[in-house]
Amino acid sequence: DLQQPRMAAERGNLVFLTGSAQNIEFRTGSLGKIKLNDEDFSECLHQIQKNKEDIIELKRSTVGLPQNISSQIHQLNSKLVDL
Amino acid sequence: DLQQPRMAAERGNLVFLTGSAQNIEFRTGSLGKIKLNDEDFSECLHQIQKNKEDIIELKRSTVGLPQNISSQIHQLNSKLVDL
Amino acid sequence: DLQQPRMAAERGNLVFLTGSAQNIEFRTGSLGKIKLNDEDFSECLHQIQKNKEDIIELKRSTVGLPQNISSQIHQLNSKLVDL
Amino acid sequence: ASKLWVPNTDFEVAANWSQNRTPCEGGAVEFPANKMLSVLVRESHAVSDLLLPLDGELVLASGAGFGISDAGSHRDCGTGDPAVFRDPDRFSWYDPHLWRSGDEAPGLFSVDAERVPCRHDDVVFPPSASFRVGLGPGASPVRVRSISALGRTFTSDEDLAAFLASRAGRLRFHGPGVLSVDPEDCADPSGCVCGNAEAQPWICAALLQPLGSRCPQAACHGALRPHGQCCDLCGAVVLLTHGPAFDLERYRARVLGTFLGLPQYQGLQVAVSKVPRPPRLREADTEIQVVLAETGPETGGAGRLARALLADVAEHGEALGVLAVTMRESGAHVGVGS
Repeated sequence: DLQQPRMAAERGNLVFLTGSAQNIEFRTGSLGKIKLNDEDFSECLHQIQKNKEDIIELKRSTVGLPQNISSQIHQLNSKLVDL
Repeated sequence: DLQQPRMAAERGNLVFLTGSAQNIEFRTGSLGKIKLNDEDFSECLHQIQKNKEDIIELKRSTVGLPQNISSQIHQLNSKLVDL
Repeated sequence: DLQQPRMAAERGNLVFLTGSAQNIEFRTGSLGKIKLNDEDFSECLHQIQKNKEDIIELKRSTVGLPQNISSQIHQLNSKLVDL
Repeated sequence: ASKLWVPNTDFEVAANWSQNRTPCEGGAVEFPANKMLSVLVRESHAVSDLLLPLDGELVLASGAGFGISDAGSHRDCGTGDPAVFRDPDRFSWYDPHLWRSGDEAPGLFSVDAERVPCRHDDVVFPPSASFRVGLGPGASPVRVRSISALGRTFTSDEDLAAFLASRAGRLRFHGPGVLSVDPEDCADPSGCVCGNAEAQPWICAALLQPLGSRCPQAACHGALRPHGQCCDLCGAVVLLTHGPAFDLERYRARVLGTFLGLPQYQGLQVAVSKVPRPPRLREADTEIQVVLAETGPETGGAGRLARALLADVAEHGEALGVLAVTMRESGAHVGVGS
């Protein structure tokens, strides 16, 4: 049994509600934007995606880095000094 | 007029719609929040921005890292052993 | 009262507004989704969180990396050559 | 001719709400769960709670919207029973009350069956209002010349069917009835029959529903029942047998301009249209029906005008394209002189 979507006031807050398996959707036309306090949501999405890709790139470039490069360089230095 | 914005229900789903070039905008006062299933959207934005900055910082700190540090360290070790 | 949270049409745009300290909230049931132009908001959230965790992991794996590994390796090489 | 759909499902119209008044500021608002509809909102409203239908929409005109205020914050809202939107399925295509003719003139009226869109009418749902219309039981398709809705004009069955099947169409048209358009004009200068004879039982049922499904008693003895009319009326009916030269528009203008404006015919209403002729009669299968209805308490005016029209035909029949003419007249008013 479906519940009716509802707009309600809760202590002065504006609340939109749907039933247990129903969605809330925001849809603009192809040229319209969804803006949240002047932030364009599609740009947020774009930034999330870009962050994800940057992370993949960073992982790739640091993969194989021994965890303990510092200690290895330190050891090399010690050995050199010992010579 | 299909270009007018509308609040619609589709089989119990709540749908907010605008025409082809119109926006959906959320604007809060300085203390008001936009919450989507209990997530404060400004915190999402903040986390996206923080992730972006962390990535810039990570890139900066790993820039100039030769891809093959491990192999270089390995070479250094070999040379030391050869001495 | 202009301070009341409200939903309004402005020149074809659909605008959600709050006064200084009131919220606008969207809540679905546990099986419902919030979708912004077909993007599931919970997936956005999930990706933001995943990016955050990946960054923490990257930071951990690169922590202690001397800023100037390249120059240190270069110095080590020079010293070896000098021997 | 065009027919305009009159009722709407706008938010700000008191008749659309239970208790015949729009929701009070700051009160709760409820739309029936299982009624599809589109509602135009023109203004800004404060509500404490708004329950939407499961399938429907609120369309916001520029500047319209909803502000929220907690229940009880507006004193004038009383006990806080929600304002409930009335059943939007109550409007029937066949209800003559719900249509307005695009070419109304003072003194002219249409018989009941012709108040609903006819075969050659252009049907207009004003784009400035939201609406919902029930298409009836679907016994026979509704045929009109064109349909305009949401600012679009449909002149082909294909386009119309696509619109009716769309979400926008399903929010506004419902029921098993079938709509069909045929852009063919009425090419006969002597007029075309309306074509609503088959639908007349539904038209009369819708017309009389608010009256307990019974015709009110006519105010005269020997009341008449013109073709296409649901109930008896007082006045006179003139029937013309038309020849090829007859022009319906010209004749209607002649009745209006030459006769009805005269002081002795004040208070009379005239309907002029082509109607099917009862099958038992002679060669022509249509005739021109002129209904002269008495709206006031005085009697006799309709009979005098009918006789004047007969005299007019006797004098100018050939020029008018009228081959023969008959008349009927109702009797004295009930209660007069008794």
